[in-house]
This record gives sequence, structure tokens and C-alpha cells, in this order.
Amino acid sequence: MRGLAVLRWSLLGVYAALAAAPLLLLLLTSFKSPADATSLDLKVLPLAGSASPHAFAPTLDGYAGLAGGGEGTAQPFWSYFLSSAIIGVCSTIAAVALGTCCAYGFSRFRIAGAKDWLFFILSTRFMPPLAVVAPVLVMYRQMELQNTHLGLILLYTVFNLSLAVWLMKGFIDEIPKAYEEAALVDGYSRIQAFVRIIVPQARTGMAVTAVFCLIAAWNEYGFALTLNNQRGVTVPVYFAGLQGNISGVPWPQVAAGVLVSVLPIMVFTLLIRRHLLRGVTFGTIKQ
Amino acid sequence: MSAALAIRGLTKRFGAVQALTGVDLDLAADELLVLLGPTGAGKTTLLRCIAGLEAPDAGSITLGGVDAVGLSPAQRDVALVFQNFSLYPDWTVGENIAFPLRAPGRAMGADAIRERVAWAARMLRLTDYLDRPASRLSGGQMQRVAIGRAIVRRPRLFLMDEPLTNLDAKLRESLRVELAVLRRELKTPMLYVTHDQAEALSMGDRVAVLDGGRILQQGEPRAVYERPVSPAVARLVGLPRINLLPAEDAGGGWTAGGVAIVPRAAGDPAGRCLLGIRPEDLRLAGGSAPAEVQLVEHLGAALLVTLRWAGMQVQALVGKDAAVRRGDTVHPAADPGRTHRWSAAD
Amino acid sequence: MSFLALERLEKRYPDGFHAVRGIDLAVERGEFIVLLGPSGCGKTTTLRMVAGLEEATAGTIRLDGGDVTRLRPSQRDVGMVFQFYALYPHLSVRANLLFPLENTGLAKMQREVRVDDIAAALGVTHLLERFPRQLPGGDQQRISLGRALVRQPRLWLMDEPLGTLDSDRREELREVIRAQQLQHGVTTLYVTHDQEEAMTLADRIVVMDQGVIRQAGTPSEVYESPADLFTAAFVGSPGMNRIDGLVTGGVCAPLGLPVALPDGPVVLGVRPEYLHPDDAGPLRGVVVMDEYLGAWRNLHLDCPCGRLVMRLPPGAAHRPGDAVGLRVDPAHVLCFAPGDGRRLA
Amino acid sequence: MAGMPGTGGTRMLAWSFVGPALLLLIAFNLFPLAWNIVLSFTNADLSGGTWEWVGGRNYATIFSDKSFAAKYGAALRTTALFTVLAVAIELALGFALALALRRDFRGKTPLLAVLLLPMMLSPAVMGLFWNLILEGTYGPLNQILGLAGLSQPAWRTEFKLLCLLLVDVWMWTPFMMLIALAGLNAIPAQLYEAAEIDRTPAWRVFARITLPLCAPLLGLAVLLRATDALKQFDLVMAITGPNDQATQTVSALLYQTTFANQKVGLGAAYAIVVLVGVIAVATLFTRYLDWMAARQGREG
Repeated sequence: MRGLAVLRWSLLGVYAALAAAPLLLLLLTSFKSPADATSLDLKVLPLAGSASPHAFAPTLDGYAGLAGGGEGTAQPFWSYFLSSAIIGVCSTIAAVALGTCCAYGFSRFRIAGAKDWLFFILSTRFMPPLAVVAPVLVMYRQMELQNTHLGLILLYTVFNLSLAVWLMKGFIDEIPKAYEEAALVDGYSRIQAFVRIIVPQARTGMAVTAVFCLIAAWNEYGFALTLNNQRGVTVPVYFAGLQGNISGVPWPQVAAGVLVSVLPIMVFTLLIRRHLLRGVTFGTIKQ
Repeated sequence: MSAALAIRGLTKRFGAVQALTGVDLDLAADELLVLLGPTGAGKTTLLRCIAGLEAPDAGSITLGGVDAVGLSPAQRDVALVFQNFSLYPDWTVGENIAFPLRAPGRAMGADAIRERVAWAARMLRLTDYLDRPASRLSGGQMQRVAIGRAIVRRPRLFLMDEPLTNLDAKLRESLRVELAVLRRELKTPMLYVTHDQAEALSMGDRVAVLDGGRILQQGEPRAVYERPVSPAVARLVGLPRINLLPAEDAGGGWTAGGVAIVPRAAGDPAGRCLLGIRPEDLRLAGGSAPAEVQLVEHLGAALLVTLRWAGMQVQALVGKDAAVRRGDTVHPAADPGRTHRWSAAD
Repeated sequence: MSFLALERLEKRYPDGFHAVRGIDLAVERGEFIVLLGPSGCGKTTTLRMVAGLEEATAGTIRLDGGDVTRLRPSQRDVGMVFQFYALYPHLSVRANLLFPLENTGLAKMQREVRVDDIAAALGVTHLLERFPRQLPGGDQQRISLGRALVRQPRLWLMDEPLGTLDSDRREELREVIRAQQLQHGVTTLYVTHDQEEAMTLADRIVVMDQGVIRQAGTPSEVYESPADLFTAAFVGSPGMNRIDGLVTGGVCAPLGLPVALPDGPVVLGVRPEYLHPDDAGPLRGVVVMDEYLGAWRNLHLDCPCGRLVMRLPPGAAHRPGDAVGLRVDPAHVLCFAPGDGRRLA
Repeated sequence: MAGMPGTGGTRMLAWSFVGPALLLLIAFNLFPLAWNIVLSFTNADLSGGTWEWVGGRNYATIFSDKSFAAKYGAALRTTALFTVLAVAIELALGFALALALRRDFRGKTPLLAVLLLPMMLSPAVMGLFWNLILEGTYGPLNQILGLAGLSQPAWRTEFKLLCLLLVDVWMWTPFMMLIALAGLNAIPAQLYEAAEIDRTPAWRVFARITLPLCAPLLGLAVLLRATDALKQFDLVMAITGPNDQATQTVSALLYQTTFANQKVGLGAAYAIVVLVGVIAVATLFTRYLDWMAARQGREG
């Protein structure tokens, strides 16, 4: 028993340290000057005026740099951030809404070929975006959706749908059917019962699903890179643009941007953290 | 006054399972009909067909003279109380009770709703709990709220799906009486589904015994108990359970296991029969053949005695002052007028 | 020395809830003890402390002469049946029954024989290759009983094993449990809220309420001679009638009975079967409800002294609103203290 | 009639719930896929100019043209190797962490927050940042190794696939951990109590109860992670670029063919080949999951 406890704590300790080290470096780098970031003396002490070779003078230049355009990027960071926010939020809402309705349908109605449909929904995840990006590009050119927010919103919604349906089905299967049936008998229609009863009961599930959809949409790169290259470009593309910088990658600016862009997701995740652990069993383990 | 509910030839099948077969049922206005049957008998399916939650494959359902097949649950104006309460856990008691009144078809004013909810809460002694979240109630309180949600809209028919099954035995007993008295005051017809024969006998104006998707017998509780049409009904109604003995006609009398039990009566089947004796109709003295007492169980007001009698196991319900112990030898006797005889083919 | 002894056993949860408030209980070898009480009375907590699934806050549990209070459940050699079966969903019935034997030194052949024997005794032989989820509740609980018994533990613990079954299955399984218990002579602690189950199964009933033992005794002791008002009302179906009375000069109103008690208020208790209709009787009531129950009927009456229930033969029905006079069997009237409900006489 | 089960009205209602999502999925998957099949028989390029039918020539190129076939085969092998290694490590590590985190202890919530953070970051961007960490001379990893007196390998030129694996494991182990933890939490406590009373030793409880009960969920998690790993593109782009032989995954090669080389038709044909393979593997895998579920007598 004792050996097991030692094993457990050392696993947690070592892994936590290794996992956290890059994050710590990210935080430190965001306050460095470009020279300190690539210094041959590893700078880890944010102390201005210290004599240690490992100390550096903290600066907010990295964050300030986000406001400027800079080489390799067309616009300031914040315009990319705004695009990300619009696309991320809209596609998340759409994926959760459509996914919840769809999951409810499969959970409560006898639908012909339900098993095959559900497998089809799951299988859409197998498709590499780059396998369909060429036709989509052609399609978008025809429909004038290239370089628009709507184009990416649609794509991200679709690519998050399969996860949303599967997650939500796990949640909705666990809500007793009698809840809506009571409402039906009490004088409500099926749709009203869905809106008044199921949606509020499933809201923790919807929040959990939303976190996963938001993370995926916020960080997606392949489509954002290939479909949009002028307007409506998202944050990951901004950083990729910095990579082509002639005077080297502006690391403090990258670190600052990463931290700023992960903030909304972090806050959202923290808000629902209690449900996160309950939520992702996909109904595979029934009490 | 037209019947509150008339069902003719109702049939429902789920895949390979025949849930209901040709069910006929009538419910008069101001009547409480109990549907009694074991698990899987089809009682809940029948109730759900009436509520409109399942569509029957064949047959008609008439509610207050109107054909209900094709109406949505909302249009049927019946109230259904579920076995597992189905309260919305995040809402308060008051919100739960008011929910049916807020349905779009009803359009009641806020004052009228408040008044009705207060009335329902008074009827069920829930007034002090109106602001409490439903998740913080005891089981008995939850089921009272569920009943409140049913009575508050004054429907034309109450449907109860084993509403007391999930409660403590003691609570079940008191809520049984409470519910029957409440129903009488409201004068609304009720169809009450249960597997508990005590509930069926004590609450029902009439009882319909359902098994295997068919109605085996319906009638007043006393008629069903005292004149069961088949051994199956006799077994389903009455606890402790009826003794069923295969008997033979031995020239003027019925014998089981070689023991003469009762004389033949007019109308008895010929040859062989299944003889039914309720435990309370079996006396422990006066008979011809001896029996060994195997077990004496104390049921409070009475003793349940299990006997080994000519190779058969039978039970007798006797007064608790009877001096009988395990291992005693007794001579059981049945009152001929209180035994049941069915032809052995049944 | 008794086989199982609970001494000043206590359980207080971290949130302050005092589930069990110091109980003492001695159980003899082979006894069938039923812990009876309403939800939240501490009966399940007591059982779980005996199993070792809850740690006792204070007090001692002795089993077969040894102190097991601090032992892990696995070191106590007990078998337990849970209300919701707790069968392993991914294992077949046979594998479920074999599971407890895997941890014994038994040879494989012996294990198989044990499982076959217990399956035959419980009538589940034809289900051995099935999975729990495919079976109705009654069968699942039979298998759960088998799993608790197959290792032949020295103590059998059951937590409302029949609670989720319908009445037919309940009665069947009650007989199975009693038969198995007698056959193996295994000491049993059984928790239920159903007084009828307690009455028919128990050698002794332990009535619990709010974390304390109200009374421990044979079914007939508990029924005929309850130690307090709680036990009087909880045991019996329906429970004992309660009539508020007043003693003045050795006579108790409203029944007019002579009692050997000092003047003052008193609560009288009468079982429904000791009330009889009598138009000349000292009490009158209005019929609220006539419950026909086949072999008898319960007549619920509203009287000036409160709601009374009378148990009658299944004769003619009374209508709600009828007036009925009644008398009591003086020999079967019990007196209780109005405050704490303690039995006086 | 709305709400009437089993009637035409219900079927309409049911399809109105599931219809929109299914339509969207079909429109954005089957439709482009069909188009892709068409394109794979053409010599279309990215400019959108004229194209003509070339029959099976693109497929022939993939399977038999010496220089191309080697390249396409290598990309498949790289992707398969990467997927197997990444998912296996993430599964083992994630499940181990979940077991370690299972019981409550002080500081569990902040620890979980830190552990989950990498999963929320953008792979494209963090891949970029890892370039700094793994840099050969001034990269912090080698500086630390240097301080510790260890050798300082040139990670980004000699161990490219390892770099890719490392970053992927760092980012996605938390996902496995999260799902495994949810699965562990969902196992009814009574099963453990029953096992404990039956004197089952801890290792057997793990082997006979915990593992089999979690298995279907872990299977699903593996499926989700594997589908992502098979599509691996972001990290490749960030760490080595799309045209580096050591790390050229299928997606990277597709990008290179379609966008850098502008050979849409050839890319489309390759995409079809890859898809057939992926769907075959995934179908087998889901059948296996079904079989596991069926074995436990669980319907649906």
C-alpha cells in the first residue's frame, strides 16, 4: 500500500512539474525582451537590476507588440483576436444547439437506422480537413464565402458537431423520460417540453460540450490557413505569420499572445470545472 | 352522464412483445378503478396509451364521449402521476405545482395561478414547503408535490402509475388513505395502477386484474376477492396468497393428496379441479387428516401458519391468540362454502 | 459472550449529522436480527459500520470474540447484499458468483462446485451464463444473495434487499432468504423499513429512530408490548392507535378505565384489533374511510380524540360519514408518557 | 398530430430534431467527398482554371510512380507510427494520472487546472513556442541539460518526430486523463464496496472491475484521439514545416501537394486513398467497441 502511495505521488509530482515547466517559461518569456528570450544564460528571475546572469528586467513590450502590425502579419493581433472570438463563439453556439437537438432526437425517438446515422456522425471526425479542403475552397469561391467569418463558422460547426452529438447524447440519455412526459400530459407540446425541461436539465452538459467545441474552434489552423488569407483570419494564423519574420521570431510577443488568447477558454473552463469531470463519459458507464 | 373513459379492443405490441390484447375498460364519472397486475402485465402501457404517450395499434379510447385516439397528450386533459415522481429538481415546490397551469393552452393569470397553487398546497398540507427546492424534499413530500401537480389543473381524469411504490412501507400506508380521501373530495375519476393488492382492494371502487396484456376479471374489490373467476386471479388478489390444491372427485367429495377436504357442490367441475382455500378460511382444528406446523409467522394482528398437510404445503391465517407452535400437529379443516373450485383445465 | 456485540457505537459525519447516537446490541450466533426504522434512522449506517464500509466515530464492534472496529471490510469475513444488487455489470452471473471465491484458497474445481450448489439452492442455475443487465430485479437480487453466501462468511449483512422488488418477488425472496439463513445457520443482520418484513423474518427486531435503539425484542414482544409510542406506531399495519387521555383519581378519561397512575395527562395506545364496534361504547366516531383488505377491513374513524383505526372482519361496508360507537378491550390498553412517549403501564 | 408517438407526426418531429445536424454534416462531408472523388480523376489545379479528365492516372501515380509512391507510402507510415505512439503514450499516462488523481486531496483543483491547461492551447502556436524550448543552443531544455552536465542533442534537426511526439503528448495527455477520470468517477461505489467485503486484493479490483468498466470509455477516448492524431497537421507545420521528410504526415503531404504544388487532382486522389484506409480502421475499431458493449448485455 505504501509503495503504491509513493508511486502515486511521485507520478503526480514529476508529471505536474514537467507539464507546468513550458507554461512557466511561456509566462516568463512574455515579460522578456527578445534578446533575453534567446539569451545563452537561461533567464528565469524577473528581477530588474539583479546581478545574477539568470535575471532579466521584466518588460511589457511583448504585450505592447500585439497592438502593432509587425512583419509577416497584415494586421494587429487584436483584429485576429476579434475574428477568433466571433468565429469561436458563433460556431460553438451553433454546434451545441444543433448537437443538443440532434442528440435529443436520437435519445428519445425511434429513428430508422439510428445506429448507422450515429456511426456516420462519429465517422465524420475521421475525415482530415485537408482531404476536403480543395472542394470546400471551390465551393466557397462559388458562394463567395471565402475570406468571410461565416465560412469558417459553418466549417467549425460541422467539424464540432460529431463530438457535440455524442457528448450530448450521453447527457440526455440520463435525463428521465418521465420529465418530458409529465410536461406533455400537463399540456405542453413536445417542442415546448424540450425547451422548458430538457434544455435547462442538460445545461451542464451543454456547457461541457461548449468548452470542447470552443477549444477546437479557437485553435483550428488548417482551414483558417487555407481558406482565409485576407480578412477574418484567426489567432493561430497570426502566430504562424510571425514565424516568417526575418529578424527571428519575436518570442515575447508570441508568448504574450498565447497567454492572452488562452485566457477566455481558461475562464470558461474554470467556470464549469465541477461538471467537466462528470460530463465526459458519453453514457458508457451507467449507474 | 357519459362515462369518463371507455376503452374497446385496445391492442399494443412492442416488437415481439404483445403488451396489450383486446382490452375493454370503462370508468364511470366519479369512480376510482384500480388496475392490478404483476410487473410486465401491461398496466403501465395501458395507462400511457390513455395519456397519449403511446399510440395503440388497434382499438378505441373515448374520453368523456370524445374519441381520444389522435389527440396529443396535451389535448386530452388528463393528469398523470409517475412512479418516480418526475419533479423538476431545481424548481421550488410552488413552481412545480404551478407548471401545468402555465401551459400555453391554459393562459391563466398570475393571481389565478397563485390561488390555485395555494389551494392544492392546502389540500396536500404542503403550504409550508412552497418555496423549498424539490430536490430537498423527502420521498413522501415529493410524491405529494407530484399529486399536487396533478390536482392543481382539475383535469377530467387522474391517471396514477404506482405512485406509492417507491415510498417507505409506513408512508405508503398513510398516503394510501390520504389519496383515497382526497380523490373522493375532488370527485374526479381516477385510474390507479398498482401491483400491490392491498392498495387495489382498499382504494378501488372497482378492480380490474390485468395479466399478460389481458384483463382477467373486473368488478368490486369484494367480488373479485371472494369470487375470483380463475386461479390466476385468485393468486393475484389477496395476501397471504390463496392455497391452490389439485383435487380429485372421490365420489361425492373433493380430495387432495388423499385427504377429503370438502364435499361436492352443485356446479362443480367433473373429475378433477383446482381447489382454492384462502388462508383465513382454513381452520386448524376439526379436520380429519393431521398436518405438521412448519412455521409460525407473527403478522401483528394475526399469525400466519405454514403447514405440511398430506404432502402439500398450505398456509393458514389464524388469530394471534391461537396456541400453535412449530412442530405441533393440527387437523386443518376448510369451510365448504368458502372454498373455490375451478376445472383443472383453467 | 455474544457472537456480535455493538458497544456504544456512534457515527457522526463530517457535516455534523449524528447518524448513530451510541447504540448497544448483542447478537447470538445464528440469530436473524432485523434493524427496522424509517428512512434516516441510522439503520443502514449501523449495518455499514458492522461491514466496515463506514468508520465508527466511537464505540466498539466485536465479532466472534475479536475487536473488529478498526479492521478493513476485507478482514472481517462478512457477506453483504446491497439494495441495488451491486452486481458487476461486465461479468456473467457465473463470474459474479465466482468472484468472492477467487480470493480464497479453494481449488478451481471446488469453486465451481460451490457456485453450482448455491445457484441450485437459489434457483438461478439456468441464468449462469447471462449478464446481470439482462435479468429482472428479482433474479439480480437472488444472484446478489448467492454472491454474499457463496464464500460462507461468518456474518450476513443485508441492506433492504427487497426494497426495489414488487410484492410477488418480495414474498418469494423472503422465503428464500429465510430458508438459506436457517440452512446455513449464519448470523444475519437485516435492514428494512417494512415492518411486515421485519415481523415475518426476524428472530429479534431492533427498532431504531433518530440514531438510537427504541426497542429490541422478538416480533411479538415488539408488537404486543412496545417500549414507547414510536415503536407502537411504527410496528403494525396500521400502527397502534393513540388516544390522548387524562388521569384523575385513578380513572382515565375518555375511556373511563381504572389505571394505577398519578393524576395528569397520559397517552393511551390500543391496537386496531382491540377496538370493537359498540353503540353503547365510550367513544364515537365518524367513518372517514373503509378499507376493504380481503381477509379483514380497516375502518378509519374521526373521533373527538383524533383519528382511530379499527380492524374488523370483512363484513358489511360502512359509508363515509356514518357514525359508529366503539369500545376498547381494557386488557389491551397501554399507557405512555405524553412527553417522551415512554411506556408507563 | 404533434407529440403522438408512432404516427407520421412523430416521425416528422423526430426528423426535425435530428435533420438540421445531419443535413449540415452531409453537406460538408459527403458533398465535398463526392467532389473530391470527381477531382481525383482530373488534373485540376488550384488556380480554378480549366481541367480535364485523366482517368486513373493520379491513382497510378500514387501507387506506382517511383518517386511519388515512396513519398506517399512514407507519409502513411509516418502518420501511422506517430498515431500509434502518441495515442499509446497518452492513454497509458492519462489513465495512470487519472488513477493517481482519483481520490480527493488538498490542492487537487488547482493541480487539475494546471494539468488541463496544455489541452486548451492552440497546437499551431504552442508548436511554434516549443521551437524555442527545443532550440539547440539557447533553448531552455538544452540549457538545463547543460547545467546538469548532460549532453545537448540537436532536437529539432536530429529527433524531429520525437519532438512532434513530445509536444503532442504534452498537449493531449490531459484529454485522456480527463475522460479517464470521468469514467472512474462514474463507476458505482457499491461495486467497490462489494469487492472489498469479498476480500478482493487491490490489484484484482483494478484488473477485474476498474479496467473492464472503464474500457468502453477508454476505447472511445482512444478513437477520438486517434482520429485527431491521424489528421496531425498543426504541429508539423509549426515544428518542421510541411515538406520535411522526417515528419511529413498525410495531412502535411496533402497540404504540400494541393497548396504548395497546386496539384489538386493528385491531392484529391491521395485523400481518397487515405480516407478509405482510415474508415476501414475506424470501422473495425467501432465494431470492436460494439462487441465489448454487447458482451455486457448492454443494448444500443
